[in-house]
Amino acid sequence: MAEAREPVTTLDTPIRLEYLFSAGIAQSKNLRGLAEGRFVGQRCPVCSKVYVPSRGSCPVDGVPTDEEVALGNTGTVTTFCVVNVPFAGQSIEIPYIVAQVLLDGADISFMGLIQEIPADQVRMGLRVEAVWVEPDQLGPSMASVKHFRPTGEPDAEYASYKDYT
Amino acid sequence: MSERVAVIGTGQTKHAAKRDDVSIAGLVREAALRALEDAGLGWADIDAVVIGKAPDMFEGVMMPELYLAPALGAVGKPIMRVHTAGSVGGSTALVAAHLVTSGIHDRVLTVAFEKQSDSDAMWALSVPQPFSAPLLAGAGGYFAPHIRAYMRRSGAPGHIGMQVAVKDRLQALKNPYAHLHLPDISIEMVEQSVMLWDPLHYLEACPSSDGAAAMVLGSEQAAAAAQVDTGRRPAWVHGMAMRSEPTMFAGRDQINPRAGRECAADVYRQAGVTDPRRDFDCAEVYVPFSWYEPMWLENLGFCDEGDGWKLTDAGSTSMDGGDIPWNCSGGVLSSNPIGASGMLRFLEAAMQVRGEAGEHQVDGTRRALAQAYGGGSQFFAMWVVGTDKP
Amino acid sequence: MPTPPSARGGRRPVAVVSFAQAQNQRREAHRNEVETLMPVFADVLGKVGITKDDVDFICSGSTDYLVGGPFSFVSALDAIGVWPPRRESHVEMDAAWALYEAWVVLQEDGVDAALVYGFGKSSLGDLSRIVALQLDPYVMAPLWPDPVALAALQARALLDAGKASEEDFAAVAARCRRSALDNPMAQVAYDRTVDELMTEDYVVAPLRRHALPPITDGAAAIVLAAGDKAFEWAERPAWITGIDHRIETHSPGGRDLTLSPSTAMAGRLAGVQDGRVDVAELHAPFAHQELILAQALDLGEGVSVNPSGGALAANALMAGGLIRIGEAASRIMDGRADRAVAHATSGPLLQQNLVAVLEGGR
Amino acid sequence: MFYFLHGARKVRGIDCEEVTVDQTAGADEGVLTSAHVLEYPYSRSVGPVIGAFLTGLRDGRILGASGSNGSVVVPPTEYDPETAEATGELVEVGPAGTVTSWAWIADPAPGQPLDHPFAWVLVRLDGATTSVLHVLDAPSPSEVRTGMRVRADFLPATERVGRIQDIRAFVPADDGGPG
Repeated sequence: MAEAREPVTTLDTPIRLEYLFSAGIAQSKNLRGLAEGRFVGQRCPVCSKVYVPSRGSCPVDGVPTDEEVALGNTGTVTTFCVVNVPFAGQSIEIPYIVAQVLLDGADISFMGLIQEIPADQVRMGLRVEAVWVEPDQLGPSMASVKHFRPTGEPDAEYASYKDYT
Repeated sequence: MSERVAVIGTGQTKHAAKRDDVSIAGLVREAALRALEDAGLGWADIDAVVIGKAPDMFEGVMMPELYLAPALGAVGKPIMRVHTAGSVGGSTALVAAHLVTSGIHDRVLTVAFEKQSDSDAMWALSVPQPFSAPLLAGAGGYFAPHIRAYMRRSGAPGHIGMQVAVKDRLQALKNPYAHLHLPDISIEMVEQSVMLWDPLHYLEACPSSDGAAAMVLGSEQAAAAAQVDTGRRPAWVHGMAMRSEPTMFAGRDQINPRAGRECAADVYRQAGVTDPRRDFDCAEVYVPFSWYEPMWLENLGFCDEGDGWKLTDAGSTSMDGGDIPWNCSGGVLSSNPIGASGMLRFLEAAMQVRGEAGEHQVDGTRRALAQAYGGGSQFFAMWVVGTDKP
Repeated sequence: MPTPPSARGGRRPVAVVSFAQAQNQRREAHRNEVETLMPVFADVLGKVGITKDDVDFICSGSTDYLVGGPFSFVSALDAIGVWPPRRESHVEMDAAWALYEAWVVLQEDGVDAALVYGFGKSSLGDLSRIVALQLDPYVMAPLWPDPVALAALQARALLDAGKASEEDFAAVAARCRRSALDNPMAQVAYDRTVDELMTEDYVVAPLRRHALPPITDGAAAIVLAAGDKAFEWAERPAWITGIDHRIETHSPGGRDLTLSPSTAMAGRLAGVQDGRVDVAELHAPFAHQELILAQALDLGEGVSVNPSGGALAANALMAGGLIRIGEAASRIMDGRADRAVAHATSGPLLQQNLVAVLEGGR
Repeated sequence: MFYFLHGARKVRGIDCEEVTVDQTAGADEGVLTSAHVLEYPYSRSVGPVIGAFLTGLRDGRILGASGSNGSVVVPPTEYDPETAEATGELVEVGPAGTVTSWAWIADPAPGQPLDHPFAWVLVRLDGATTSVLHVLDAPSPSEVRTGMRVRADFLPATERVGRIQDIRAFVPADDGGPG
């Protein structure tokens, strides 16, 4: 008490809240597919587009996407960026490539890690396939997809994916 | 049939990485008191308050309008809290404006803020959710691929983004409220900054700021009274519009989103704008990453699709000799209190029209455009303000 | 063509023409928010035979803290299909305030119909901790007071002031839960006497278990229409003849907790006193709060208060206020009432309140 | 991180009925659930007025702010809570005061100031015109009543850091004071 202290200028108020998150019906189907090492999409009954992952509705038509569509393991890089910055939660050595991957048969691309190719050789149109984690590591999460790697096929034509960048 | 509405007072904080001298209430009051003073009004003169900000997790206060109501003089009045992602500062101003154009209120205080240094913006924007993809790329990693796609589509050369980064930072030197003041900024400096998310350099991205913005919006009668009291002219709202589209769907154009084009068409129709490059004297547009300037030049119809980068390249968007200066305040690239960033665009456009922008004033501005966007380039809010009573 | 009843405030007559809600339940175990909302939208639009393309404006209310992640309202949009691009907005408030925003926008030309919705899955997190984050972050939230404890402070103040008894709280709970027996969407309904309820234990004295609301997963939507469109879509639109909302200071220690001056003021400005009230749907999550609200609105004898069971029968956060408006409007639309009052609240201990008057006209 | 839940969780009793929520429901149809924690160590700058209040608490005294019409607001804010005008000088209040309302907590929750049964109280400190929310450390609800006199019991000086919890609790005070 005796010594003069600096006035209080900050207040620490830690906040911790616990939740039980529920994935819902449609997303659970997709996640269970990932746990089995395969991609499961869903088709909109109105526009026939195939969503992967689907949250259960077609974002354009606002109707349930009930029809399940089994998708293959290959796709096309529609666009990408090179990550050079370390940030919290990151577990991959920089630089590395994060790409939008359009699976064959799907109508929407999602974000994926590209490996097994030098970063400066990744390009739009690159054909890639999913590499899954070991079977005992598979779980209901995109973490089941270790990364994507080139298939060695010729690049896709720009026109075939330009609407999906 | 709608009533006229005008901006009769503006106020903003000094924006900084960490405003560690104020509480949340202190931050919003700093902007609100400046807006009231500018309008020549006191708290008791205000009929209603509309407040906006991005996710509550930035400050860890749920629905903070409840705690802030007495700080903003809202006791005994209506107060509303808007949240439309990054566009929120703009849409908050529009909700406030509708309270006047609908004839319900005469003087509405609207405030937007973010005190993101209470936590961490990168964390709050991407709180990891169960079952979602592991965090691969960070915030810019979402936008960088779209920028690459724009470059491919338009054939823009790589230096365009750096040019925007330099131009907006030079303009920020004329704005005392701007967070970043980088007097030595140059293309070389941008080029030598870390390549965060190729093709984006560190200095091509916005900072993370604490800050607030406030405006007093008034009816025709309130505007006339304020002009008599303060000697400052109002900025009349000539048009306002909002549009939303889904985050993602098959075939969605994220580079030139239809919601943005249609929002612009709507606001231009209301304001009688047919050729934005000619009809506007300046514009304040939400450009958080440098390349969004050429992309939005196209989306907002300042040029044909694919030509946005040519305007940037020719210096047309610079205060220094350009015919259509963009972001004379320094823009989001120089100050980014996320919830307030959109309102700062709306407010800066009004300041230009009122001739109150100080060193970054574009002389003779008669009409200006403000745009804010958010989410995955899916939420848009815009207004056109002008010196003439519509 | 019939004419709508005269209204206060607005310049254009606006009416509720359709209302729908999800089954209120303690835990929606299957559907996520999008999957919960889709059938509600189908229902609310289907009742008046329209599609999403027939509305000019969409506005919603929700809070990120129920889900525990930012931007929860963004994914909810996927339940509608906002394409082509739509005029759309969101308040981080109970959806009753989204309805207010829509009502304001409908005062202007070019906008004739709006879809308003709210949703909240309270079962995901620990509501007693989440709601503490609504309090002043420097001197109140760090103590983690839970909402039941705060409500008990208010109930105690009522008892101390001699304005109510514990039996009065039980009587409210007994009536609401009994009314809820007729509400198929209610979560908690029973027929128990005041004496039976008075034997329950205190959760936080002086509040016994019956005085508390349930924890609810729910969602609701309303279609508003202006002028002729309302007559086109509904046989008997529920016209909003007055609507207003007001807030009080934040700190419970700075208010007289036995009164709700903001409700009284909003009610006066909405014109509650301008005619006989048949039905009042009051957003009172705790039993004693209904007494405070009824007094603030000066509701006399003969008013049917909370015939749906109110928030004691189902308490979907962020949708509960909108549901009060929907329940009141339903009773106008089906002819059971001619004039109804709807109320919504937000914040700790009735800090913020909205009042709407709905009328059927002739 | 991912798991399927087995067994129902007993939910803390703030429902209107004793309910046990079955969190396995949904799993039968393959709906996945996962624990999710939202956690951050917020560090808030407090500004001059709350800063002075917290500094006062660290020094073992309670400050209020002079507002309009002779009001003294505790805890103090930069603004008068009714008019929003800036508050004036800070004045010392308490440490004793009068309970204006209370609620007995038999089963305290984690994070609350006391881990044994206590009462939430609103206390009008001597010299203040508003009440502060805090806890009262009393042996049983039968010894708590509205209007009773209480005083702030501070943590030892070495444990005070400048936060509302520097007041450990209020305790009964038979001081016959202004109450």
